[in-house]
Amino acid sequence: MITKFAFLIPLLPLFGFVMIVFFLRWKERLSAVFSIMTILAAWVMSVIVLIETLARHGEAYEAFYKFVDLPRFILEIGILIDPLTAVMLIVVTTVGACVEIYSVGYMHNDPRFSRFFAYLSLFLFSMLGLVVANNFFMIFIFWELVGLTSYLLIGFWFEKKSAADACKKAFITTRMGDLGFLVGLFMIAFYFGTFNYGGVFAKVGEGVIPAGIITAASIFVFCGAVGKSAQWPLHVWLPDAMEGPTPVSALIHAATMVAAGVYLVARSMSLFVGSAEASLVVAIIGLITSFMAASIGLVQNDIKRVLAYSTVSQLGYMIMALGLYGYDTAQHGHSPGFYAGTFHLYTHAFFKGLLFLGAGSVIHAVHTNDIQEMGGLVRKMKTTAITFMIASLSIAGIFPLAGFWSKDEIVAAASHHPIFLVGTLGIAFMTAFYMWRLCFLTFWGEPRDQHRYDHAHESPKNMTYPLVFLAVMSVIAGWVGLPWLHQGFASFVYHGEAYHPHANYLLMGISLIVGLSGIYLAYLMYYKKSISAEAMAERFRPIYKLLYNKYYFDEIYHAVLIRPVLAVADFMWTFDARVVDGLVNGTGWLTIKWSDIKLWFDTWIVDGAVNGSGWLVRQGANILRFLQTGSMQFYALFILVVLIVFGVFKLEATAVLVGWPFVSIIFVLGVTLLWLFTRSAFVRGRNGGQTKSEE
Amino acid sequence: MAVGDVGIVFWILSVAIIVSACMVVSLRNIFHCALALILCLFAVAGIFILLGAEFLAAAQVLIYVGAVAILMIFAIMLTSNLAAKKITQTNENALVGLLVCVFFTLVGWVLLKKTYEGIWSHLELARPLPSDNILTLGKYLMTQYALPFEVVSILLLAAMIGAIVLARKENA
Amino acid sequence: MEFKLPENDLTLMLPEIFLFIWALWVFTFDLLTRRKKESAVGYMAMAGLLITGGILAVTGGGCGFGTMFFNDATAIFFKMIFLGAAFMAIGSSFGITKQKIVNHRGEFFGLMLLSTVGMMFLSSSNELLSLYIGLELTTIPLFILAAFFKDDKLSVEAGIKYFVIGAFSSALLLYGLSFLYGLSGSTELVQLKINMAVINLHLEQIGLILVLAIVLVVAGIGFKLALPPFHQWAPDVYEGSPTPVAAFLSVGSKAAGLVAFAKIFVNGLFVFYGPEAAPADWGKLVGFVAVLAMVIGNVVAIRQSNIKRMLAYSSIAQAGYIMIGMVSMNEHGMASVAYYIFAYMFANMGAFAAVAIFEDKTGSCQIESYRGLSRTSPLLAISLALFLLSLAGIPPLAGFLAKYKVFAAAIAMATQNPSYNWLYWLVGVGLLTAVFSLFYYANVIKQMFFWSEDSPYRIRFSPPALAVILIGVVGILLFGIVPEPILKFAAEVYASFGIVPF
Amino acid sequence: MLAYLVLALVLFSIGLFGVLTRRNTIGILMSLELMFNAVNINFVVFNKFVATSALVGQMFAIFIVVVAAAEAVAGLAIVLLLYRNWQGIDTDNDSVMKW
Amino acid sequence: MLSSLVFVPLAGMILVMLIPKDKIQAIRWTSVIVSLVPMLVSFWITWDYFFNHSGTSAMAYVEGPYSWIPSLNIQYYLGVDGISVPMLFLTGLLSTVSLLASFNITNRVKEYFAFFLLLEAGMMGVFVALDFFLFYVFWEIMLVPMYFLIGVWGGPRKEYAAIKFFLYTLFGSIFMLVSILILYFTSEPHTLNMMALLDHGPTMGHTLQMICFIFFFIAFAIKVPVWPFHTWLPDAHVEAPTAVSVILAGVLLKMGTYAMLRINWPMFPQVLRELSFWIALLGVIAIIYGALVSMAQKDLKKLVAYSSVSHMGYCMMALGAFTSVGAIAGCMFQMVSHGLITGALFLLVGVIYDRAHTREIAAFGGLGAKIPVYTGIMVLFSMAALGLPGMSGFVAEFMIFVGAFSGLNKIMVGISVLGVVLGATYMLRMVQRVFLGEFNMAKWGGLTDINAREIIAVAPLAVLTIAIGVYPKPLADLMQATLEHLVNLMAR
Repeated sequence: MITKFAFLIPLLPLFGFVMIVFFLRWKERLSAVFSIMTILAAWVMSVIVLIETLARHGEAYEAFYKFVDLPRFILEIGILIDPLTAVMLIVVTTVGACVEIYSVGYMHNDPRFSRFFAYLSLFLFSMLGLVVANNFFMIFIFWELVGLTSYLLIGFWFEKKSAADACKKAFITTRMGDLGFLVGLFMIAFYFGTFNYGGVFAKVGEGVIPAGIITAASIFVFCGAVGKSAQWPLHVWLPDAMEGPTPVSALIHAATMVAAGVYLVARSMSLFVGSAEASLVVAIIGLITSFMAASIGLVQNDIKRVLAYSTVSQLGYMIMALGLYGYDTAQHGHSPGFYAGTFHLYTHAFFKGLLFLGAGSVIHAVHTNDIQEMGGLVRKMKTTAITFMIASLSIAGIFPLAGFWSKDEIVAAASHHPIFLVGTLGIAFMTAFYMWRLCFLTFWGEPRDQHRYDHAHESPKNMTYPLVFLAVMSVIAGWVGLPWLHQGFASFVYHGEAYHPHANYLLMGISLIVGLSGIYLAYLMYYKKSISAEAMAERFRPIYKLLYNKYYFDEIYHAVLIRPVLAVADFMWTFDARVVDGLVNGTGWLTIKWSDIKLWFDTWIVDGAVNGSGWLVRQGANILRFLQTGSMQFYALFILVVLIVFGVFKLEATAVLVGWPFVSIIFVLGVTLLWLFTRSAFVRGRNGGQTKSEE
Repeated sequence: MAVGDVGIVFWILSVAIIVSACMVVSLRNIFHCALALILCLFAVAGIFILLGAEFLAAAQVLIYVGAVAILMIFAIMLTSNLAAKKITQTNENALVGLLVCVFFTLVGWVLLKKTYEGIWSHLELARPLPSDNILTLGKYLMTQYALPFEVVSILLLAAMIGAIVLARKENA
Repeated sequence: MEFKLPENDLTLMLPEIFLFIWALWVFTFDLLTRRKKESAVGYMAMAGLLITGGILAVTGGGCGFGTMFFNDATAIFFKMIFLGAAFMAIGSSFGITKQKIVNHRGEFFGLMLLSTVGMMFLSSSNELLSLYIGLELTTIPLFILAAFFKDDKLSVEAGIKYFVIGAFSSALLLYGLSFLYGLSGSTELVQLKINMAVINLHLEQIGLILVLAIVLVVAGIGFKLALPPFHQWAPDVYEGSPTPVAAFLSVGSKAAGLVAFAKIFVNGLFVFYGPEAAPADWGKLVGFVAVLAMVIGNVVAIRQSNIKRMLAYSSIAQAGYIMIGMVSMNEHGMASVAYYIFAYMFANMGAFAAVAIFEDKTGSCQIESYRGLSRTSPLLAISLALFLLSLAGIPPLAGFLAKYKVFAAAIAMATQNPSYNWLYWLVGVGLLTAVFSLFYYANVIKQMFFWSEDSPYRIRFSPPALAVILIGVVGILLFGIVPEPILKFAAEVYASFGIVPF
Repeated sequence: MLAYLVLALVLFSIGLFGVLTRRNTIGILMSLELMFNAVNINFVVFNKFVATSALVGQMFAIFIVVVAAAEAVAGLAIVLLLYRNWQGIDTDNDSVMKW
Repeated sequence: MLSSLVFVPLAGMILVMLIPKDKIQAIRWTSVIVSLVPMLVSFWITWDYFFNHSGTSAMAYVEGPYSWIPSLNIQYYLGVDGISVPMLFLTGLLSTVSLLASFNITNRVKEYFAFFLLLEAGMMGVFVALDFFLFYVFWEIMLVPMYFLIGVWGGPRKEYAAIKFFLYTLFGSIFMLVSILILYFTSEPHTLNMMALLDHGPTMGHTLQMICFIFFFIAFAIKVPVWPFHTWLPDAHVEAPTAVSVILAGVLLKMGTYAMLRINWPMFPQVLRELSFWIALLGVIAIIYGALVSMAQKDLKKLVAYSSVSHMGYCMMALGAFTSVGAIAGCMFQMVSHGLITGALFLLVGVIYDRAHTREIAAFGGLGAKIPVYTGIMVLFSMAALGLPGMSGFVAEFMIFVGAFSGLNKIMVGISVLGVVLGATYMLRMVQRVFLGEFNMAKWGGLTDINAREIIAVAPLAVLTIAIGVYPKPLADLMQATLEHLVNLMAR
């Protein structure tokens, strides 16, 4: 049984990574080939694993070993192969393989060609590891590792300042989400006593965990998904992440990594099912994200950014679906949400990957991201244009493409909740609109930048083949989930009990109409130009500006979060240097000053007494140095005075001399004053003649 | 206070001691001071006799008056110009020093009085000392106190050698 | 009344007698050779000290001359220290006898030996009179030695200052001793202790004049130990007097004062230690003095630019640490004092020797002039650094163990008896100021080591100087790492305070 | 007895005052002698009134006299040096070494 | 066996001092070869301990107790258990690595290497000593060579940094000395044997226990350094030469936490229970504060230095959660991992400093294009420092968090998690500003990539960082019996 060796699936790309970094780095061609070989091998294994899983009727396979083994503290690492995993493996390896092949063409002539493939392999390793993980701890490890590779790949062209900024932003923003995830993990560790999925879910099922804890833990875990899947309010990194090479955007920021959040929610569905509140939060966040991103997508001009917002929007869709499932199930209802979410995750990977690769192909041809500078490219690059439009149809939810089936299920899932239903349909409309706006502006009409148009050309074969393959998948991938199939996707990937979808023709019809109307509006505005886009923009100027500026999220974060943190950091640093360290140095300084006092006084009394103003005030502080006058008789006097003070105070201890301390204090004070007066008088008297400073 | 039994001689000597001592510390002419010191030392010798320490009195006269004071006069003559004595012979500590000393005396007086009342008045035996105390002292010096006696002679030797070394003028 | 010579086993006194005779021989030798032999006199003196040490080792302990001379462990231990200090002081004075003291080498060394004899007598005495005379025999040659650079104003000033303050404090001491005699009717320390206890018991009170006596005696001996507030002469005198003399003052004279202090207080006034003897309890008083010493010594030393003054303040501070051991009246107390002074001898004599060697070559005592010395004279720099680190109490040097013992003594006392909680404060102040002390010690080390430029001076060692430095280094290392023999001896020193002869 | 002791105390204090205030170094020396004498009186008094059995106090006093003489000798020698170096023996002169 | 760890470097120091000072190569290689001995011994001990002794909490390779200074009950007593073995390993490794990295020292080479070997002896001693006095002696012995190493070979403010380090840590040690003495005199019979004192438990009153605990804590906290005792650290780290920074960060800081685990925690369990919250709070403050201050740094080395404050804060938080084996193990992991990672970071900063003669972050930019290998390694360790999974830092932090979450105030731990993000922020800001962005060809055109010797020095650290991150079980197994024993002691 190959499934036993499923742990090799992630390890194969890792092997590729290691080989490239240490041995093949200097041989570009070989690096690429090796990397592709490993991912293809992984793909083959994934297919076999899928078949075996099907053969087992979805029964899970689990294997683990101990990672840390301490008394009362155990961490494990292991693999869990169940239908969800098997499907995700297929998705990741397929898109991965396509992207790698595509990249050979896209990245050629790049000085860091080998490194690109190394990073891709590393990413695939992490992503596959994330997918096969059998517990929360391990998923977190790979969760972070995909973050790392995302960081490396976004910053692949780090000479560009925007790329350098974007990679940092991506990493830190997702880490903010991971923060919550971490806390969720601690709660799981503490309240559930294990990280293992099975163990945790069993505890939830037993009902021994207080509901509040489950809610809190699920929301915290969901924070991770929010970060990774670029959900509101942590969505800001994903559009910026488009600074990376386009294949990266396709693979990581469209098909796989960003879907990890959805995967996480799906994976821990049993947890969410335990808490209606948490699920509702999930659904609401998904809806907000989806709607917000879609609306931003309406007005963007950067081809990749439109796709990025589309991605955010679609992810929000999935999240919403999952959340609704959890909510319904927690209320003992039935919902196709889980099926819808995972199914959409699966189909989305293909068409969104395709969209990005197509966009990459376009960018490769015209060397710009701005759709306002494109136009009419269909004549120059047929394959790209056709595949791109297939994907656009798919994402717009046009029958019978993959997107139609999955989106339809999401609509079905939302159908019990009016607000969600309206939102969902609105989003579907916007999606169709902005995707087709993109298509029309890019491929149809007249070239708006003749120079770029002249230089445009179809991409090489190793780039177009993956496009074609993915286009095919975008069409047929959804057919495994046809509502009329008896043993379809839903009866393979499910949560709880198997779900049997039934065709709701009304909903299908509505969603199809919504999609078509979106396309038609785009057609009117950007192809026929019967409705002026500019006029619309002018008319809804505030809304347009708001959308164009992405609801000002970046600005708000900058003002509310980043700048204060940096200011606090600077303040802390000053505080550290001045106050904390100042205290330490101050002690030393005081000691030295104290030690200085005497010298100070001596120079002062010789010179200053002549000037003679305000000297009494300074005396008090200067006692120590002041005593080392060099006069032996003064020393003797000093001895005597101290002696008497000692004596009197000792005696007072037994009250032999009642009231004498008072007397002696007065006495000592008086003596000191007298001493000062007479001394200064003498000093003044003899200061004329001799100079005896040997300092 | 057990003053009555000390007699008139004590008072005379005391007054002599205190007055001459005050002169020692206050006179301007250092030579006069030395003379007052001699007077004072004589008076102390008288006190010793009153206390039955005849040998000590003799030693006092011989050593102090005969040697130390004379030595000091020599030193004065060697070091200071007797004509130049216009400036005050006390330094800036004078007033303070006076206060301190008076205070010291007062505190000491109180303590002595209390101690006398508490302890010494109970112990005060006032038995006559051995009448042949010169003989006794001599015997002591040859027996129990032979060691300090020897050591003190080493001390004198050391002081002598040192004084010679220091006082000698080097022929450069 | 019976007169008889006390049991006088003169063989016990042999080291002292020999050293005295040898001192005379040194005087004579210098005259016989017409003051021509440059270093032979010095070697002679050193040889004499070595032989004395040998004799001391052979003679062993016992009663020599009643309470006037009693060779117990304390005496032997401290005699070792006196001899060692004198040996190292003489060893480091070959430079000045070559350059400055041309005419009176014999007297210089001889007086040092005589002072040593005085210390030895002092440490053997258990009676106030001989104690006093020993103290004077120690001090009077030192007056002379301090002023030994006869045409150097600083030196003469040091001499007169030391003399006046010394005589003054010895008058104070005597006045105090006279009251001790008056309260007990005896000058023998043990008898004194017993009489006072009996009288106190009998009359149910202490003589209040005892307070004045204690304060006076603390002042008188505090002067020898350079304990604040009786310390002010020390920096001036150390700075002015010839460096080896300053060294001898800082170790020999201090050890002598320590013995005197221990004999009078730890032995004679033992019963007045605790709080129940108030107001005559001297423990807290001395503790307070120790605090003053540590604070003033360490703080003021920080800003000294003259290394001799710096070492003077440092030695004031060290006296403070020693006094912590002194006021800890348990089995660790006196033992720690003994070990401390032993370790201190090596380190401080070594440091002064290094200073003297440097001064001979350069004529400067300014700390700045040590800059870059490690480049040109590594041996001197390293050994001086070691001495200073030992004084600062860095393990594994002997100075650390010394501080450890002292603090251990105090803490042992404090943990055993809650009424001595104030010892914690002593320990606290001691440790804190020990940290401060590192500042000025490290300053010298910094000057020597941290500069990469070469010092303009290149120091050559004369053989005796080298020997002194090596003795110092070996001493602080050896007795820091293998201290057991000395610690055993120090324990006997403690024991000897319990079995005082009658 | 007390009268003697107080006499000694007064004498001591006068000597003290002298030491503290005399400008002339020899004057200081003389004041020191006064202090030693006060101590001597103390010892002799105690010997007579407290510890009569042996003449320890007197003995002590004799030794003090001797030691004081020795001290005076050493001190005067230093005074001579002082005079040679400073052309005067006033205490004002010798405070070069301050801090 | 254990003695050789201490005495071989000592002998090596003497050997180095005997070599004429102009034979620079001989001095360098002699010291490296000498340091190989303790390194290999420590490796062997780790190996052998793992297989033969890790099952029990008893001390292994015990030497002694031999009477050293019998009159003070001071013994020569060495031994190791599961918490000292990793430290020995780290010390042995880092010493050799640092010596290798010290070859660029050209000024006063002989003294440098001699002091370095003395330092190694002291460090080894601290981790093997089982007698309080011996422990204290080793603890102090290190200060002196460290003072010289910073003061002679340091940067522009070396004197200040050196004396500050010296005084500050000495200030801490005196508190320890007081506590040691109190422990000694209150134990019955009086003993300085740590094991015996541990077995007895505290025999003094509550107030005295509190005082002892706090005094020990101050001593160790300064070494760690726990906020607010940390201010010596940036100065010392920044001014010290590269190799010394490595040792400072890699080993010296660990002494504080090691000593807490060995002495402070198990000896005063009652007080610990009362104070654990505050200790953890200090840790949390250090995490956040150190990270924030790091963020504001303009000097690479200072950034790494302050990141140490933050990272050691994790240790303190873990130590606050003393009831959890996981947290304590996390603390140990963090000690090891921080030693490796920060050591490597300092080495790397040294590498760039040797070439560019500046450490100012703003002066660089886009170096990734010019010196890719260096950049790769630096990014690797930056990632390790910010706690990326797959590397040791993550395992440590994760264990600490999980352990602390179960043992401490949940909200506090929740806040401390912010450190993860802040850590990422300052490390990535640094990476971005130094390595990413546009490359200034005119200014840094002559920069050369990391050379083989430097790679060799860093490589073992990288390998171990990843090895522990990927498979931490051996390290955990090595310690588990000891840790359980310790936790039981602390739970008394």
